[in-house]
Amino acid sequence: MLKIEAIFRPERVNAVSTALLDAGVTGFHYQNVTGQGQQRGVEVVTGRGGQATTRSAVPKTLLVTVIADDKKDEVVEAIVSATRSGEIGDGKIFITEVRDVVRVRTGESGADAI
Amino acid sequence: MLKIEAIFRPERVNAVSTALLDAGVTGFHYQNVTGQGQQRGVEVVTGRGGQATTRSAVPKTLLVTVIADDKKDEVVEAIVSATRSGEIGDGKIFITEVRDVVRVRTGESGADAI
Amino acid sequence: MLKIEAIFRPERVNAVSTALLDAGVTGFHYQNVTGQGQQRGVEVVTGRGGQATTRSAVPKTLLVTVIADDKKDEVVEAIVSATRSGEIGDGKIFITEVRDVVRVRTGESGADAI
Amino acid sequence: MDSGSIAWMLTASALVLLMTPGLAFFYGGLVRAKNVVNTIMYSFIAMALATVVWVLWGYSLAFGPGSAFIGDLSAIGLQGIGIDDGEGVPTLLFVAFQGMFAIITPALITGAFVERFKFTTYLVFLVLWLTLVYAPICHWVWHENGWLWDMGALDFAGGTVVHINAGIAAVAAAMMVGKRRNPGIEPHNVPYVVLGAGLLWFGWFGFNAGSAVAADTLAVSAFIVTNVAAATAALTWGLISHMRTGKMSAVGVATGAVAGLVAITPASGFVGVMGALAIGASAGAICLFAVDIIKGMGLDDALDVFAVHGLGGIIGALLTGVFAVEAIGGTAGVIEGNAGVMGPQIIGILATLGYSLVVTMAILFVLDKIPGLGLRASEAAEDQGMDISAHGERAFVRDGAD
Amino acid sequence: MDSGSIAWMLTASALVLLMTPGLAFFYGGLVRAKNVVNTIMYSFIAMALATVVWVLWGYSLAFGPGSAFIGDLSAIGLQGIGIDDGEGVPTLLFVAFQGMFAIITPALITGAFVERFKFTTYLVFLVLWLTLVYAPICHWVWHENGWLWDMGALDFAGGTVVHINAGIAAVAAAMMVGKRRNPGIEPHNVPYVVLGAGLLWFGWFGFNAGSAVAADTLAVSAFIVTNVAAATAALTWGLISHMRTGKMSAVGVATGAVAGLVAITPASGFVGVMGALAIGASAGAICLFAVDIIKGMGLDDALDVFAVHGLGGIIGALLTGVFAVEAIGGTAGVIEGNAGVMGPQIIGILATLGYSLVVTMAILFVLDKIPGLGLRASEAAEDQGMDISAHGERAFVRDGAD
Amino acid sequence: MDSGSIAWMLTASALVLLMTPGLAFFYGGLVRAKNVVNTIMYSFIAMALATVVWVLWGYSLAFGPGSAFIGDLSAIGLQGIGIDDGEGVPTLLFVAFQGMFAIITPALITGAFVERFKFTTYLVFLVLWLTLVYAPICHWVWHENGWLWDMGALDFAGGTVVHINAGIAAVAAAMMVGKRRNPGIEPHNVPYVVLGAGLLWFGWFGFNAGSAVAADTLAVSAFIVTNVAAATAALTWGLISHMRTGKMSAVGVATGAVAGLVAITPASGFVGVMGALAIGASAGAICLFAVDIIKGMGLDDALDVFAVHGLGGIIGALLTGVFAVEAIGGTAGVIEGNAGVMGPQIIGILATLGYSLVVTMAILFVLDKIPGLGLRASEAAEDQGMDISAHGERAFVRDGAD
Ligand SMILES: Nc1ncnc2c1ncn2[C@@H]1O[C@H](COP(=O)(O)OP(=O)(O)O)[C@@H](O)[C@H]1O
Ligand SMILES: Nc1ncnc2c1ncn2[C@@H]1O[C@H](COP(=O)(O)OP(=O)(O)O)[C@@H](O)[C@H]1O
Ligand SMILES: Nc1ncnc2c1ncn2[C@@H]1O[C@H](COP(=O)(O)OP(=O)(O)O)[C@@H](O)[C@H]1O
Repeated sequence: MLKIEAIFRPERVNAVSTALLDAGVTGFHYQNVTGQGQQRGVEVVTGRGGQATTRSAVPKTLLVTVIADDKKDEVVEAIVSATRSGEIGDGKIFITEVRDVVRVRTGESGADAI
Repeated sequence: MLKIEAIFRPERVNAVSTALLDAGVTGFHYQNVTGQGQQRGVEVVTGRGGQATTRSAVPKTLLVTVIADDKKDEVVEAIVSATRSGEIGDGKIFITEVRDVVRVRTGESGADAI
Repeated sequence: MLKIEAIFRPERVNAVSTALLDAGVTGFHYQNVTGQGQQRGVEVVTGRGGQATTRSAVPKTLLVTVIADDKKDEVVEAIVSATRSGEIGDGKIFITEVRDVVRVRTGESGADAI
Repeated sequence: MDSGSIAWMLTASALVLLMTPGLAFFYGGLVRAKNVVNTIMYSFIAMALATVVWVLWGYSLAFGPGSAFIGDLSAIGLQGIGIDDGEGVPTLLFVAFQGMFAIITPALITGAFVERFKFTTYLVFLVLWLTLVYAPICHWVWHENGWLWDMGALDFAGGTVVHINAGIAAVAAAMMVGKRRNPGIEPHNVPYVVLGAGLLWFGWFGFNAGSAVAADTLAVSAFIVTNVAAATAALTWGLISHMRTGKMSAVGVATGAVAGLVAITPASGFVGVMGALAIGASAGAICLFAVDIIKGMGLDDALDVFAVHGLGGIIGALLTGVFAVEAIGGTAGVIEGNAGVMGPQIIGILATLGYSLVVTMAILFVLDKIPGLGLRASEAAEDQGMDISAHGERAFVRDGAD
Repeated sequence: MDSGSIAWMLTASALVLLMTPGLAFFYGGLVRAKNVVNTIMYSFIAMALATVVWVLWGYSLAFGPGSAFIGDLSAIGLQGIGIDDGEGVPTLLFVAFQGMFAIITPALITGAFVERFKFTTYLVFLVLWLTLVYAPICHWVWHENGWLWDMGALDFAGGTVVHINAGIAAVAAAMMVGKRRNPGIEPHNVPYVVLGAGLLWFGWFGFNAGSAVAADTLAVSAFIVTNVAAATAALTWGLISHMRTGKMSAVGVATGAVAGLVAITPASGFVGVMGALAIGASAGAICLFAVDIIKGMGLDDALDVFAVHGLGGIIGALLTGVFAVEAIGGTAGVIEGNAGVMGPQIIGILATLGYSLVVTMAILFVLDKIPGLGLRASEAAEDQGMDISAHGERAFVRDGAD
Repeated sequence: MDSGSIAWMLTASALVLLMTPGLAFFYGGLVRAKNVVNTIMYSFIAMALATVVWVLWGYSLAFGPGSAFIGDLSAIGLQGIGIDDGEGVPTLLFVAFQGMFAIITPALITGAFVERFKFTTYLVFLVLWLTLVYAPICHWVWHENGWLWDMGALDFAGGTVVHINAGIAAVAAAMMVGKRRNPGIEPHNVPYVVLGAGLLWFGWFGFNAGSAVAADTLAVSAFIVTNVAAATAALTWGLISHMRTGKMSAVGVATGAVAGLVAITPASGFVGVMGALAIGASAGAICLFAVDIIKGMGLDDALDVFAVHGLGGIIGALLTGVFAVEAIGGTAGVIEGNAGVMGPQIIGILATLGYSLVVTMAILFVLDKIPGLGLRASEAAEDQGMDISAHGERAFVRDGAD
């Protein structure tokens, strides 16, 4: 079982949701984070409007879904296609192994619980 | 060392906190996320009150605690018993391995730092 | 590749950002969480000002960065030095293995994508 | 007709209307984030529903000549009130001004049962309560035929009619609806609480100084004592809060201001600045301690409506009798040697407490039995939050999708 | 000069000014979090820009004697208006009061194009629209030389001049600027919506009762019918919302209140309380259904400006003719047997709809072609949110760094 | 007594009271989320504390006959002021109106030292500052015995007494309390800033037009020039902001409006609409550049109190002399050929700057030395945020537990 963590532009969250559901993912969760990477950041106005400065940390959305190992490529592909714009700041996907999963409602665990 | 990530209904967070402390967990952190799973979602009113639609993504709480390997069953059990209602949407628990832990204050690492 | 998750006092986030960039990290993201550990918590006023109680869960910041294996010590050191006050509540660093990374913009994966 | 008085009473009516959105935010900030829309709507819908009730039959029941106990249906639908009727100010302006009081009084009660009361039942409750509780008490106190008016009970701007009445109805409601399953310990939005208190303070000038029903020296006196009592009570509450906890709670200071405003309400046309200082200090101190005592009694009057409005109103009604200055409102108080003023004050308080408690409980008892109504939202609705369950709305949407 | 009337008109002018921050929050709460600053600024900047336009040439074009179609430049920069000029109230006070209307009218339009309109273009649009659309229609309806005034069209406080005008301009704008790329489904902040509605309701007393331009019985009548129509429409909307969805949307109730306020605007000096009940109920029901119908037509009038203001204004203008009471405003309506009043009402509506639609589209057409302007923010700006892209600001900063 | 003037002055007093909650949100939105409750409370508690000081001894010191430099204790506790005293409007109404100025002036100062000043010390500071700085300067300028009044210095509504005074006291406070450890770069809540600015603008009509102390043509003139100056300054600031950064900062536009309101304050009873346009444009441009210059000087006047209020007040005081129109306020200015008016204006500015700077610094110096007081919150308190450390409250609670 794998945990896929994807960080991307907030306005893409609906597209990602749809793509994941299409790819047969059973569930996911997401939240707003502040991200910093190669993207130069966003220009914000300071000094009450008199000056502008670049804020390197920008709003991003972090989405997490746990999937079966064999779904990895499909899911990564789904996320990439829903988030790629080709501009710096598109985001990254991190993949880690999950040892176990438990579904609270039923007590099922392992692959059945995904 | 294991990382336990539990996603559950927001109103259960106090019950989970208490259960974890009772189970001897040393610390945890939690945050609000938006989650989507088998739960049909919540009905929201749109069109200024004229229509209702189902929003599939619902507010959930994600709680993370890092524990020693041998505490796994106890902790999972604590979370399950504090969050299970038997209805769809109760949530899931994901378990991953942690390679190392560092306590900032003391510089301790490994199991001592948990 | 390693995922470094650091939890620390919110007012340290700028110091941590700077330290990480100095340490050559390529990116990171952070968010507000509520944390509970050994720290006794903060005193909050209740009963409309008539009484005070201790709220054990306190605001913390959780920062995540994915790095190459060989950067581990440098990055941990950078975070520790930016967050240590010596008081209870300084926070913890959790280190987990990452199986793969994908950069959405280019499709690169593995170490190149970090 | 005096255009200056019309100008002031138009303004005062608008100010009192604004108190209800103020209350919505004052209460709304105190609950948890998942119940803020519901809490706000308890107040906001009163602006709609109480206004309709008021012009259809409420005004007539309250201010129609009727008997010593209730008005009549002579002015139903405001029939027979011409645009030029009235002395000093047009009757229609008095109708409008008083209508704003009929809005905020039931809205005050809602603080007792937030986070769990069924919204549709609330709508029915509001109509019945205005008709069966508010209108009669209003008639007793403010109509020249009313038995309390006749007895000489002093209530310049609504200490009994509005605050004691709402405060004891809140007790009835808290008892009938029961405790919250899982009450929070911190308000979800302190700035909203202060915003609400600010709007209430601002609007209260209309409430009290408007109760002179003229732009005259009595209105001015009511204005300044209102400000002084609010200030003194806020300060008293803040200082005691600081002494007890080492911190000066903003919610405490805001609540203190409201307690002071409540207490000066019946007194505002009768007492001077020194009386206002005393009334403010008393309300600030007593209501603060009452909050804890009542919580200790196990009654889940969630937002302390009785401690602040009920008790604040009682303090004000009693101290009106103590500090009344003949040169101001035409009636001397105990300090000026007229102990006789206390009797009607006490009778007024007791009558309001008794009548409102009993009739409010009876209304709720009946509503609880009616199929399809019932007092309490389902457990699932309460857990999920009343915003989603009763209104289909989340107060704050800030996830990725915005 | 009458000091009471001055007092009321000063107050009324301040109240109408406050409506624009109210609108800013009403609209601001409805959009997504990444566009709230921009939405608020569309309104707030109108307080600055429209005021300057108004005193420089807007007032003169609207209220200078001129012809039947437009004023003239005789009072440019308010020249020639002395501090003591005027009867009843000073002319300068009428200028100030009317200036507040010139602020809110273009601000109303912005609800149609939020989340995507280019901010700099909006500034130019506002100046042109006030000059070419607002000032002439204002002159037609409210100047004694205006052709609609002359014909006897009744518009007490701006049903045509403000609401129909803004509503149809919103249609023009929504058509010209096109749909949002990715509209949200939930408002980002419901408390802001209710706060805004509360401030609007409060300020609207100045709008309608101030349109009597005196502290007299007509102002009082306008005050009370305003309150009744707002209440009735809010209630109607809320109840229908509850019947349709099983939940009473707070946004719905707030919108209903606004629809009621819109509809009573032209009628407020002509109808009585019963008329107000009917107008409120009609507006609450019809505008609610219109929201869905218009959405179904594929027009992205984002915040339903036409359904609420355009249609609400039309309902109000028509029902003014139906329910006008001679004893109140001097003109009998259809119910009192004077069917002749409907002709001018209908002509006034059609003329406003036609003129405003065509000229607004023409202005936007030209602005779209001007290099450096253009109507639409870039796709990147729209995706990122207008707050960062147009103002360099995030509404809410609450990450670790605060 | 004139009921119209009473009506207006009651309203104006309420409006000025509302400015302080407005300021609380204007300032509160600008700080970081962990300090918003504290920032709001600096203002809100002034409504309580300053009111008590004012009625106990502040009014007497400011407006008792006394000498050329300070009033006396003849009206301590408002003794001797009867309900019917006064001409035009009751004396008690003047007391109430002026009391609102005594609330907002110290609240303005707090913008300098937010996010680090010790709250309990602030309470003591407020009492001393009102007594030792505000009351004397108020007496100099607005009492007929005051030496600046006597010299003919013009300050219609408080350019020197309120704004220059608070602005320079802010400099003293920023110097004495030192820089923040870790200032943020973005306001935490832009809508709060705009809400605050909206309420300030609205309330300022009471501040300036109320300073006519009557519902007369002078009040009307003050009303309209207030609106024009606010609008012009907001627009000027916004346009320069846009030229410099390519984006029109909402915080900038809101600040510009406040700068314009400040600058027109002393002038509002003396200048016409053209003067107001010039004053607004000057304040909008100069204050904007001053913000950067003062930041560059290393003074951590956190919310730019001197740049906006100090400098805005100076600009206003000087341009009052330039643009005064005899037909409006009875005094001709430089443009009408009366250069002599400038002397007293300059002396008034300098005297206020000097006296307030020195005495404010002296008060803070002493408070810093008193055991248990001290100016600065602990480093831990500052890091954690003043909301938790001084008030035991978090502004926004939205984690799982709500
Ligand atoms: N090594 C990393 N660890 C954690 N998050 C990262 C890392 N690198 C990038 N990110 C996240 O991904 C976002 C996009 O990265 P960025 O470098 O700006 O663009 P791109 O992925 O297109 O090269 C960043 O804002 C940051 O939140
Ligand atoms: N595969 C998954 N990966 C990540 N989160 C998941 C996954 N499946 C479910 N979740 C989370 O768990 C929550 C509950 O899941 P759901 O399927 O609705 O109910 P249940 O767990 O009772 O079957 C979801 O809202 C979602 O946030
Ligand atoms: N085992 C754990 N799992 C997850 N988070 C933890 C754990 N222990 C501590 N934390 C987080 O670290 C924060 C600091 O921990 P605490 O025990 O208070 O202080 P210290 O790290 O100085 O001993 C806590 O608020 C909590 O958020």
